[in-house]
Amino acid sequence: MAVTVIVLARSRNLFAVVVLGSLYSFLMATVLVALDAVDVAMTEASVGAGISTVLLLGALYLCKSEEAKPLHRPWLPLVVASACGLVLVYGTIGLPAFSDPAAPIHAHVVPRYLNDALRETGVPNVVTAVLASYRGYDTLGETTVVFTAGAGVIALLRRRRDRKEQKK
Amino acid sequence: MTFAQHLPALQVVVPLVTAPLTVLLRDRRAAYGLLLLAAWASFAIAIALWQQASAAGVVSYAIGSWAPPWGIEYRVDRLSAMVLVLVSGMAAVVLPATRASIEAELPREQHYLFYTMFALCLAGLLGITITGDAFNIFVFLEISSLSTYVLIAMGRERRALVAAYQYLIMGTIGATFIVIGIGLLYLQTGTLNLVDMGHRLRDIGGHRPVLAALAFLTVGLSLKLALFPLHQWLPNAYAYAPSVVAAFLAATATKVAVYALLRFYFSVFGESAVFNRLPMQEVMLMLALGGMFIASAVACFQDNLKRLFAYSSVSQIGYIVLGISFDSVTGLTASIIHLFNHAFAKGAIFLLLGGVAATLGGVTLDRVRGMGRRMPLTAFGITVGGLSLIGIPGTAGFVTKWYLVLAALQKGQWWLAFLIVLSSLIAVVYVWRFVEAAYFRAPAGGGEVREAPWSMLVPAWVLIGAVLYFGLDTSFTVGQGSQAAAALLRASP
Amino acid sequence: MKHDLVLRVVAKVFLPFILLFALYVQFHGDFGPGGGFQAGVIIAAAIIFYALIYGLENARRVVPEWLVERMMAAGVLVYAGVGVAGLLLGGNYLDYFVLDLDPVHGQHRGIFWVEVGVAITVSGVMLKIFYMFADRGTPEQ
Amino acid sequence: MNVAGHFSYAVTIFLMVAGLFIVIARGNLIKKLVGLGIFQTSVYMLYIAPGKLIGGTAPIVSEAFRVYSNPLPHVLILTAIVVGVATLALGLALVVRIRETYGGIEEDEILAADRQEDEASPS
Repeated sequence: MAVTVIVLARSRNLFAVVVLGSLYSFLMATVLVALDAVDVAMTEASVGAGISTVLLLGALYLCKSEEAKPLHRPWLPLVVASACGLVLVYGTIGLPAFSDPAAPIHAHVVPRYLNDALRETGVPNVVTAVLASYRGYDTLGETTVVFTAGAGVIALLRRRRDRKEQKK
Repeated sequence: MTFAQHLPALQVVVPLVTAPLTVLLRDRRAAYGLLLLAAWASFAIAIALWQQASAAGVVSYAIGSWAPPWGIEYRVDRLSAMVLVLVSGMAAVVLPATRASIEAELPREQHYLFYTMFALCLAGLLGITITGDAFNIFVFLEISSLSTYVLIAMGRERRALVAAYQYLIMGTIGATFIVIGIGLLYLQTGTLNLVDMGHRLRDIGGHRPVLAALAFLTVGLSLKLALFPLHQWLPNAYAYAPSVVAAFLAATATKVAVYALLRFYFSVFGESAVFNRLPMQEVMLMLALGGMFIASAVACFQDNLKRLFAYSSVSQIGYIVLGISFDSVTGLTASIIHLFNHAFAKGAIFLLLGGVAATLGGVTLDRVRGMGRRMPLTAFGITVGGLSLIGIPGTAGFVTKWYLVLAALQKGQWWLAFLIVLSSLIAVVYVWRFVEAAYFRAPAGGGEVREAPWSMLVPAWVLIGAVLYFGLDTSFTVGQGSQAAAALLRASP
Repeated sequence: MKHDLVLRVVAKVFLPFILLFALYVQFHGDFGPGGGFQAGVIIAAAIIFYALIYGLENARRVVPEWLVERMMAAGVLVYAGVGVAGLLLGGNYLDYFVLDLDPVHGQHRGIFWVEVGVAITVSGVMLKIFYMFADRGTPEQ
Repeated sequence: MNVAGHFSYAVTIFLMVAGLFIVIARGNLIKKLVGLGIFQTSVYMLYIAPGKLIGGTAPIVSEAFRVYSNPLPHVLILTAIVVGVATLALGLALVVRIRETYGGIEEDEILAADRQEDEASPS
């Protein structure tokens, strides 16, 4: 995955970038399955590798597919990005280690979901139960985000055709 | 269950449902009417909630009847009630002006989508304010941001697109920082409910991940509230967005980000973690001063009035952050009052500038020459708004400055009080540039009187009226503001 | 690609299965991985697939633009409507317990309709976005 | 403090730095969006990796299993993915429009075009 990202950062052919991005998403999905997040993996595979790639290819088709200039002054961005990384390193050192069952996230809110979701909602897939019921409002928000994007794309892209015709 | 109990949910759901309805109707008049109705309804709900919150202290509402921290909680306290009133009130006032302005600026078939986006933006901003759940903040932040990008991109010039794109990049980075911050907090506490998080953090203390989370949240939110030096997106976004959008955003979007910052600082991390363990006070002070001076100075060199006042917004945000950095009731009061005062003044100014753009065809200093004679009401309105930005006694801006100076003096920082006054003098310079052009230059074209459209003039003057009223009668803003500030500091561990 | 016989036949055969799979993902989401969002994406992908092989115009005939736009809005309304139904039946917003006499059944019903709403909006939006981008690509006639 | 226990964080941080670097350093508007996507993906790991319990299974309750991985981060990340793709779609739509009006999708070209415009009509 790391290799993909590095090649991706250096590549100037946008078509390659998109394909690599898609590859990256698949790898990510695999990792997610390994981490037991099957729902997320499924979404990542269909969204990251599917829809995003289609959209990017569509956009590439409309634009040109070569990035014009090489990196310009890459040091400042590198410093900024690394600084953020360092803060995160600093922060994560104090976090519980991988797969520590005593970590707060396993101890506080979640046991109720795991123990009672089936009884309370009748749905054995806890992810679905939490998604649609316990935190159903988040999902309403999420649906609204998707709707916003859809309406926004309509607002941006529709009916400019007649204007273009006027120009020509 | 009575109707009044469900107000917190309705507050957000009403504008949120309006959005898909406008798309279903696909008719600009119906969409406009519906949105106007929704905005006024949510304004009424906000006022009712504010009364409930002042009576009860905190109104809590469990969505889906799942008790927090398992479900998502809506939580209205004094401060959030005030911000709700501000946001929905601004929407209710600005909306009547949109019709004329939008019809002048946008192609016809985009109108109903404009109203859709406006409704979503309103719902998003209200959602951020009212929610008591960390991840829910992020979701509604994205609703409001995505709709904002579209609203900005709807501007007439092609640069609006670039401005929107830049804002999209910056905004998404900011939002991702916020998610990282929330994630770190979640890993530490195992909960997403803000109050619960606050309680559990108190037991943990100033652990390293907590400090990292604080850093990420601060940077992310600072991007959103355009704190100097993370403000680069703001001037272009405001300058090229349709005028009413600029008015609404200037009055609300950054204010909601400030609210979220306050919420995280005082309700989650707690005052002691923020101000004692890290040199936050000094950092915020420096950034605030930087914003106040540098952005004001840049504003003095702008020829486009929209950009001029956009830079002035950055400097005004400096004042708000300065108030927070004092970490005292007086300082916080100043910040909270300034949320209102600045919203009124800037909202009015941008609305009037929209009127100017519609009648004179542009808002550069060249165009507005002699405006004082041709559009007396408009020009006078902008001038009063400008005076409030400076902080002349009699305007609302003065109240803020007064409390800021007071807070500085309480801490014995004479030099700071002096700097606050000095920065106001820079504001005099940029406001004077407008006044000079409008009143002391001969009009470019004919001298006939041609006011901005009434539909824009009236809402703007309502806001100007608020500026003047709250400049003279401070009992409401200061009273409520200091109570909210005291409640914040009390609640914080 | 439009005239490749093999592709057209294969697509014809596969399409019903893709749609069936989408429905499976949608309604089996309670028991296995999946749910409204994933199903919506799969439905949209199936139609995009159809559009790529049979041409945009044909796809438009099967799933017209106005329907797609209505779907976007309808999904959100279904979701929000479930919430309002909870309100009307005396619960809090998005309270599924009150949707049926038996609270667990109520939960089930609520989750079901909510997922339907998500699927409708997501497939609508994805398709709409695809149409929009595709529109830009075709030169004006 | 064991290094292996924090490997997942290291991955997160690396992805984040790389993504952010692409966003800031590259001038191409589409490339920036891809970078933004990677930056957002880094967050997925941050949330989900700590939720895994070795020996646990996916959080689908059944008689056969006892230990489950934490479902809450999964829910949050599902939402985050959706938000990410929504942002991407909107960003691409903007890029397409920019390309149509400016004729290019390189940041410098666009800024240069704006500057020329300013100089051509001093207003």
